[in-house]
Amino acid sequence: MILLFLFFFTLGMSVLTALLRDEKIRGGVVIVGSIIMMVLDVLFCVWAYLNGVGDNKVLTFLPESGLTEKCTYVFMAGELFLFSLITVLSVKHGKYHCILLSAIGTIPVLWLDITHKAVENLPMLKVDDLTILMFMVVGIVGGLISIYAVGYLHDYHIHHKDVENRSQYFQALLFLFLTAMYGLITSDALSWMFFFWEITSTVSFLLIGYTKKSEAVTNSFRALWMNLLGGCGFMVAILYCALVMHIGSLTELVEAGPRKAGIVIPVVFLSLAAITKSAQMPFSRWLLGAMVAPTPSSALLHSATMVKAGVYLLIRISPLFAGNLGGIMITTIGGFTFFAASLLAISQSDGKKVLAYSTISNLGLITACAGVGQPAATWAAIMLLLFHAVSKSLMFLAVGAVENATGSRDVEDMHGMVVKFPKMAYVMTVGICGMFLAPFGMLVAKWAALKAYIDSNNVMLVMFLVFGSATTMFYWGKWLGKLYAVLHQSERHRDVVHKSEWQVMYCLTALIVSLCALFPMIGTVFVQPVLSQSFGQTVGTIISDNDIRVMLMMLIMIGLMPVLAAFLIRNRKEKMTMAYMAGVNAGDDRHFIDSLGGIRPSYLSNWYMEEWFGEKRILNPSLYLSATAVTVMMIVAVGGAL
Amino acid sequence: MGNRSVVPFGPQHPVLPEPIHLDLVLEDEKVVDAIPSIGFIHRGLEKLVDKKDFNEMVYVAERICGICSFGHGFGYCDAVEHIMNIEVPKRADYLRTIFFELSRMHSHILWLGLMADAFGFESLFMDSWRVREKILDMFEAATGGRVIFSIVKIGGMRRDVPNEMLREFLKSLDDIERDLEIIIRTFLNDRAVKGRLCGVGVLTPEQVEELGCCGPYLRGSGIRRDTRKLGYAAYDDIEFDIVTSNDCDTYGRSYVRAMEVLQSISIIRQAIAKIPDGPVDTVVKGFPNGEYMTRIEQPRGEACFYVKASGKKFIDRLRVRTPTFANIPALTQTLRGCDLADVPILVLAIDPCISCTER
Amino acid sequence: MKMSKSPWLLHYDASSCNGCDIEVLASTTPRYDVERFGVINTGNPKHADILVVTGGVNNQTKMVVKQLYSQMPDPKVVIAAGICACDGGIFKECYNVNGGVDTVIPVDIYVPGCAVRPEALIDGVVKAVKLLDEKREAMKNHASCEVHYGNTPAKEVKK
Amino acid sequence: MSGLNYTARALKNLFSKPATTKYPFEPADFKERTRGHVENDMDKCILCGLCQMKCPTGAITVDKTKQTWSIRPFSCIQCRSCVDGCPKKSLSMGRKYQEPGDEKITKTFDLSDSQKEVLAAQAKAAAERAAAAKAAMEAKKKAEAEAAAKA
Amino acid sequence: MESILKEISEETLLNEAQAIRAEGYRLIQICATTVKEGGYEILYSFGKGYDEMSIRFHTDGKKPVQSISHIFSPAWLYENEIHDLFGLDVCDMVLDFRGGLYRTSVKAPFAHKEEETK
Amino acid sequence: MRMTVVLLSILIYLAAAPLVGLAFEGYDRVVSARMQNRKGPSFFQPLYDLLKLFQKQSIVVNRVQTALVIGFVIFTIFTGCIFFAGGDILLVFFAHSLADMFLILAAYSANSPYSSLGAQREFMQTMAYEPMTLLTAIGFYMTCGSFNVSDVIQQEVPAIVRAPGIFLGFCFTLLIIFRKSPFDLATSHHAHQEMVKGLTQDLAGNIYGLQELGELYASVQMLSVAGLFFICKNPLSYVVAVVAVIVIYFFILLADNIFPRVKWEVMLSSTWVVTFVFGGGNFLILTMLNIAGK
Ligand code: SF4
Ligand code: SF4
Ligand code: SF4
Ligand code: SF4
Ligand code: SF4
Ligand code: SF4
Ligand code: SF4
Ligand code: SF4
Repeated sequence: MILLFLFFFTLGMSVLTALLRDEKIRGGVVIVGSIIMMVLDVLFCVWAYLNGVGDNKVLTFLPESGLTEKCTYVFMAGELFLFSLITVLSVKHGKYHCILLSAIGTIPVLWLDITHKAVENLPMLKVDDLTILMFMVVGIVGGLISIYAVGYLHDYHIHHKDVENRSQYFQALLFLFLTAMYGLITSDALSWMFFFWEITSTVSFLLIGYTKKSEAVTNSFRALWMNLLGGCGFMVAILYCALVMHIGSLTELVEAGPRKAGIVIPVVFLSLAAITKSAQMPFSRWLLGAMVAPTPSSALLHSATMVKAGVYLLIRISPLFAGNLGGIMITTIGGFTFFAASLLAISQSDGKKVLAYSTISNLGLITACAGVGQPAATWAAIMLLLFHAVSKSLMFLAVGAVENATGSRDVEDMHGMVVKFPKMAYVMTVGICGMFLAPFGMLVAKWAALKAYIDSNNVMLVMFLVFGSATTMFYWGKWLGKLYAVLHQSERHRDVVHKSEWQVMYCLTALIVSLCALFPMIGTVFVQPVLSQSFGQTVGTIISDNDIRVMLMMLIMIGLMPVLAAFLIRNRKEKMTMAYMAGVNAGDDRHFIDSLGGIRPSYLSNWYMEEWFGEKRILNPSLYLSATAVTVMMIVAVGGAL
Repeated sequence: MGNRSVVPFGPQHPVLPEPIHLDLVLEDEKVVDAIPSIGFIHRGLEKLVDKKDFNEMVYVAERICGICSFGHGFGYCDAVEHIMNIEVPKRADYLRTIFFELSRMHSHILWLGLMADAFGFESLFMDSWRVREKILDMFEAATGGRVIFSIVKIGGMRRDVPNEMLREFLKSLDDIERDLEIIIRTFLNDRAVKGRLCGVGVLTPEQVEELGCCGPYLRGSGIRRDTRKLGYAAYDDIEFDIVTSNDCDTYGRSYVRAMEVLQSISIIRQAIAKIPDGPVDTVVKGFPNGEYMTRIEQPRGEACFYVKASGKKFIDRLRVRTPTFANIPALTQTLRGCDLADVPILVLAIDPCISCTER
Repeated sequence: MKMSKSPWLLHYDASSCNGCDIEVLASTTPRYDVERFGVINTGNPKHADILVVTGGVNNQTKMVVKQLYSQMPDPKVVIAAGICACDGGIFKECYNVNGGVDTVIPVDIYVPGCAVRPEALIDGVVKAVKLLDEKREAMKNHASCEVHYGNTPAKEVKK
Repeated sequence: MSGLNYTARALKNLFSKPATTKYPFEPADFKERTRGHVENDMDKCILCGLCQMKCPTGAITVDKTKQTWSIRPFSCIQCRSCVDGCPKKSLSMGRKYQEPGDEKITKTFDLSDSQKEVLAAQAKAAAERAAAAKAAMEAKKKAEAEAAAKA
Repeated sequence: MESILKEISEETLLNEAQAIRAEGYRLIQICATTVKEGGYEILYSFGKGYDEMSIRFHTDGKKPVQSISHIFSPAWLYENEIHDLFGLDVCDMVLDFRGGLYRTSVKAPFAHKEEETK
Repeated sequence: MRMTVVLLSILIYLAAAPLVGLAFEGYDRVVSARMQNRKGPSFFQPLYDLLKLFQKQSIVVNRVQTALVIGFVIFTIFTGCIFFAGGDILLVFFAHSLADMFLILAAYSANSPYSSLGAQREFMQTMAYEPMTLLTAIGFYMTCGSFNVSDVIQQEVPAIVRAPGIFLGFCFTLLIIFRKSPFDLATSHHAHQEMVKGLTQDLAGNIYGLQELGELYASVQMLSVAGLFFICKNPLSYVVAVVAVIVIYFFILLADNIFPRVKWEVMLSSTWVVTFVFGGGNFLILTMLNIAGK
């Protein structure tokens, strides 16, 4: 019941915000609504947990067939609406291939429904531990970002006068998206899932095109066609399941087991859908293009939740990857994307692009984990998903706030942030450390992934992981370094970040830290049961207690560091001198006397190594490589199965 | 302006025994622009002609630089001797040639060491300098000074070097030749070393001429020109070939310098074999009146000494154009587009002698 | 443990003719090997204990010398190596030469020679090292770290 | 072209005696001609001041009234100009360099007693000569005056 | 080796330099000299192989000297030096240090001093 | 019982590591000097140097720097404690990079050209060697089925027998970790390079001393990992390990003296190739053996 209420409340919020014109009132409504939504979300999770989800049980909802039928009609109507919306917009911008793709994706599914060829009497919805976790992520991160968006959009339109102010539309889309996301993670029936899947694609498309600039439009259509292509893959999988295997839901599919004949086909096509949605190579370019959208949508859709739908699907079906070509394809693509995208991230200086590449890279890691098809790896995948959602959304929000405050989101311009904008620097530090440094979450999950890879004897993945994590460290580290340059006598940035935005960022920061402390609990309570169930075997602890203790110690030490340092430094007699500049400082740390005898500012930039890791050099080859790999493996897999 | 860094390189910098400053504009570690700044050693010694008489100026000229100090003393004396039409005794000419070549050896070996240091080969640096000490011993035995000799004077040499001592020199040279073998082999054949030298700082023969380069910089780019062939001192009587290399890069320059050390040994052997007996000094009367420009080949290349005098105790103008000065435009050229890690190598490739550049 | 066991050295050429520089460098090479006394040629003022200046200071290096001196942590000793560094040497009458290093920063040890001999430099370092210990003692007793020695005006010694 | 050219040398060095001198634990060896510092044999010096004139750095001061010869070793560049120029060969080049110190000293030497006598004698002789010359001159003048008067 | 010295006038400098360049000479050096009687001489030496050719002109130092750095690229170094030491203005240098090449304590130390013009 | 052993080894590590580190450095200084045909300093020179640094005035560029250096030291020591408590090797390497991060940030915070360049080069070096260190941990896991040092030392045959490639690869990266030529790109003891002192450029006086102390702990740790390759149940193997470490260190010194410094491109690519070929190859073989064994 709470579920339905939550569902319709969010949908209602969407409609409500769409209707509210006054910015102030709407802001208030959004904030209150988001809070309510988060509360509902948590309530639901607690309720579901208390109702036995914890003990390996699963709540399934098998509505009476009448309701299902009605829903099906609603969905069909919805699908038609999406189709026509895409058609109209595509015609308007002359992108006809999107219509075709959309048609290919929509019509067969409609046909299935109309002709009643679809498998019926299914549990349409299902709630298990994984769903609860996803609910937490979607609800809490989503709610926080919606709150953040209020203040953000206000400033955004102050700085971007050339963009038409459609923030109500934006807010409405965010809630619509959240609704769809809730639907997606609770659906068990493939066709329902597909419907929500397509909604998220469309919303993402609309949000990317928010500014209506030509670049935005181009990028939005790129996102659209790629996602629609994935949708087509999804459609093929549904068709095949329904017509050949008489399977209509994920649960059934998973229960069929990896050895069932022909199962490779839906698996491969679902994987195709997943890798487009999760922007894996060769489909990663849409996610980069998506960075033109206002930051909240980048944070919500393009890092924390929507792109996670792809890997979520993979995690769901991960038992099916054990020992077949689908698994090999997914691990190869994922591992490769992890490595290649993190190399590419090195050459970026635009903060959001770094984040985008890092997102792609991490999604690659999750994909690879899911593709291994072993419980331990999937454990890692889920953990990665969780930590990544929180840390990355924090980073996006922080970069967005910086952009609004300083007018630039370039990493280079964050030089000396620790002096100029200390609060932000600390928030970002937590976000960045959360992404790559022990003892924070991502690293723990990576560690588990590594162990899982080794245990599954996957040499290639291990190599991808060790090289990829080294490069990951490089680009995060140099960003972190930028923040910590101490610029004496520099002006502080005026803190124009809204209070609500700060609160959101603080919440996320707290969340990251507490997740680090709580992850063993999450692991045992939520993740292990669901794995045990889907893999049909008990899954033990992944990271030993000893290590966890050590990590906790590190965490506490890091927490105490500032205090300790302050204490140790307080009584030191120190002499301040200028930084070394080969003997020609011009009176401070930032200028030197140049060759002409004048004063010249010394400027220090990070390494980007365009020549080595630049998009020019790496991007296209890796896209071709991965495209070939995907095509070849799909052909081989499908051909082999047929 | 993209992701650029602006970094001051020098004047105080461990790769620079002498202060020079470069404004380096870096992109990652690529140097996209470099502007050199000299003047950290500018003393203004050319102006000392107003205060020291033309004989005393020899001491000043020697201290234009402590590395090829002999050449500077000689160059100045040669110019004045030409103005005054002084015929220098033959033995003095031969002695001058010997000192010249010893200076070249010590300078080149010193350079090999510094270069090794610049690319981080510490033991090669140490070895080179160990060998160089033997040459300094010869200097000390003959002149009493390790780096500043005070042995040349207008009209000849201040002290003769006895023939026994010259024979001792020959023995030391054999030693040195033996020790140098491994150093030169490492320099010219070691893969890793070649990796640091080959293809770094390429200048075509046209470019070096255009930029007015001189010395090993010129010959390392395949141009056969060596001012010694003008035949001053006793070079007329001595056979030697001009060492050149067609590599046109830092490797080529290293090759030229390494081979010139060996060549110097042969020149000294010839000179010692041919040296006549006799006085080393002539009496100088009167004051110089006139002008002359001497060009000599210092270790680093062609140096010009322009002297103008008007028959007084104090000469009017002494102007020294040193090889490093001539090579600085080329340095600026090679620095653009190089790696930061190559900056020391490129700076050393011209064998910068800032003290004579700025005087 | 005494400071004197580990004197790290910074060499700066404040407009010498090179003669002294190469001798300073030569003293770190095998024949003289000042590392026997723990000397390391650091190249970084912030790590140095002894500043060896060669050459009389000219107008352009004046500021550099001062700056390097100020960037060295106490206790520190300044050695003026070579006649130029002691009093300007043959160039003291040049328009651009200030005179000795002591015209710019306090000098503790003067090492004469044109060029300075490595042996003389070793003697200078040995003297400097004793001073380091003394200065360290003085530092302990003074709240302030700024203890300067040297820069005493030339005294007449009658023989 | 090969790698590891230097390996053999490095290993050989490791096991052979280092090239390092023992200085300061053993005295330095100077060559016979080494220019260390300027010495003055005050038994020979005549305080003529030629060395002061010839010294390019002005390191030497000759004080005729106090009868002292002094040198500032921290200004002397060991050019040997004074030694070569000394008419009495009283100057010579010592092989040991001037000791480093914490102050720039001036070494002052008094003329030796014997030499003082010589100088005094010379001065006396000179004075006598001058007196004689003066007398002669006056005599001459007188003679001329007389001659003029005569004329 | 032969060496030629040619006296030219200030105005023809650029033309002469062009011609010399066309003959394939390189720049050896540029040297300014203070002339006792007033004004300055500027001597340009060029070389081709071992041969040497010099041109020289006299200037009163009032109007700027033309830079030949467009014709002989390394000339900027010499010309900046002349500017800093002799206080002569040189116009159109490819790289102009504006007096920063030698930061001397005495400005233009080689220039004629007002009080000592005899 | 186990607890006391753990505590004891941590205590021994805390007390002895600097001394062992100094001994190795002394060995380094003496042997290097002799390879360069000089007499060189005394064996105790590094000790003198360290003590001297602590007696010097502390001068800083800013306060943040001090705090970060302290962080570096604390975490480096902590890393060693994990190792000597018999903890997870992988965690040791993770903690090591955390500690390193503090040092790099300290260099960044100075905001001076050379320390920033040094910091970036240090990142580059970390990027170069990290794959190999991770593979090293994996190598131990593959040979003895556990990441824990306490388990590794209990096995029958030392890890070197089955993981020689990984061992060689690890030794290769030791050149980087010890900042030895040809890979002394970020900083080195003798500052004759374009970076001046790079990473440690703006650390001075006793702060620099602290950093050196941290480095001592770190180097002991890394050498211990190298030694771990030789350790098995047999107590004699500890002696073998000590000898092996001394020999390895000798080869590091030899390399230091017969190579010029390379550029970062060469460092990165050569290290990765070595990692890929030696580490990856060995790992592949181990995996195959594992599969075959099952
Ligand atoms: S000047 Fe002082 S207050 Fe300002 S940033 Fe630097 S240390 Fe901090
Ligand atoms: S070439 Fe340079 S170093 Fe040699 S003597 Fe001339 S000025 Fe001195
Ligand atoms: S080029 Fe100049 S500074 Fe260099 S060694 Fe020769 S004279 Fe000395
Ligand atoms: S002051 Fe004069 S003598 Fe001394 S170093 Fe400078 S130029 Fe040489
Ligand atoms: S003291 Fe002599 S050798 Fe040393 S710098 Fe001065 S002139 Fe050169
Ligand atoms: S030392 Fe010689 S030159 Fe000097 S005053 Fe005495 S006698 Fe004359
Ligand atoms: S004779 Fe010679 S030494 Fe004697 S006073 Fe005359 S010039 Fe001097
Ligand atoms: S040796 Fe030279 S500098 Fe020294 S006192 Fe004699 S003339 Fe003067």
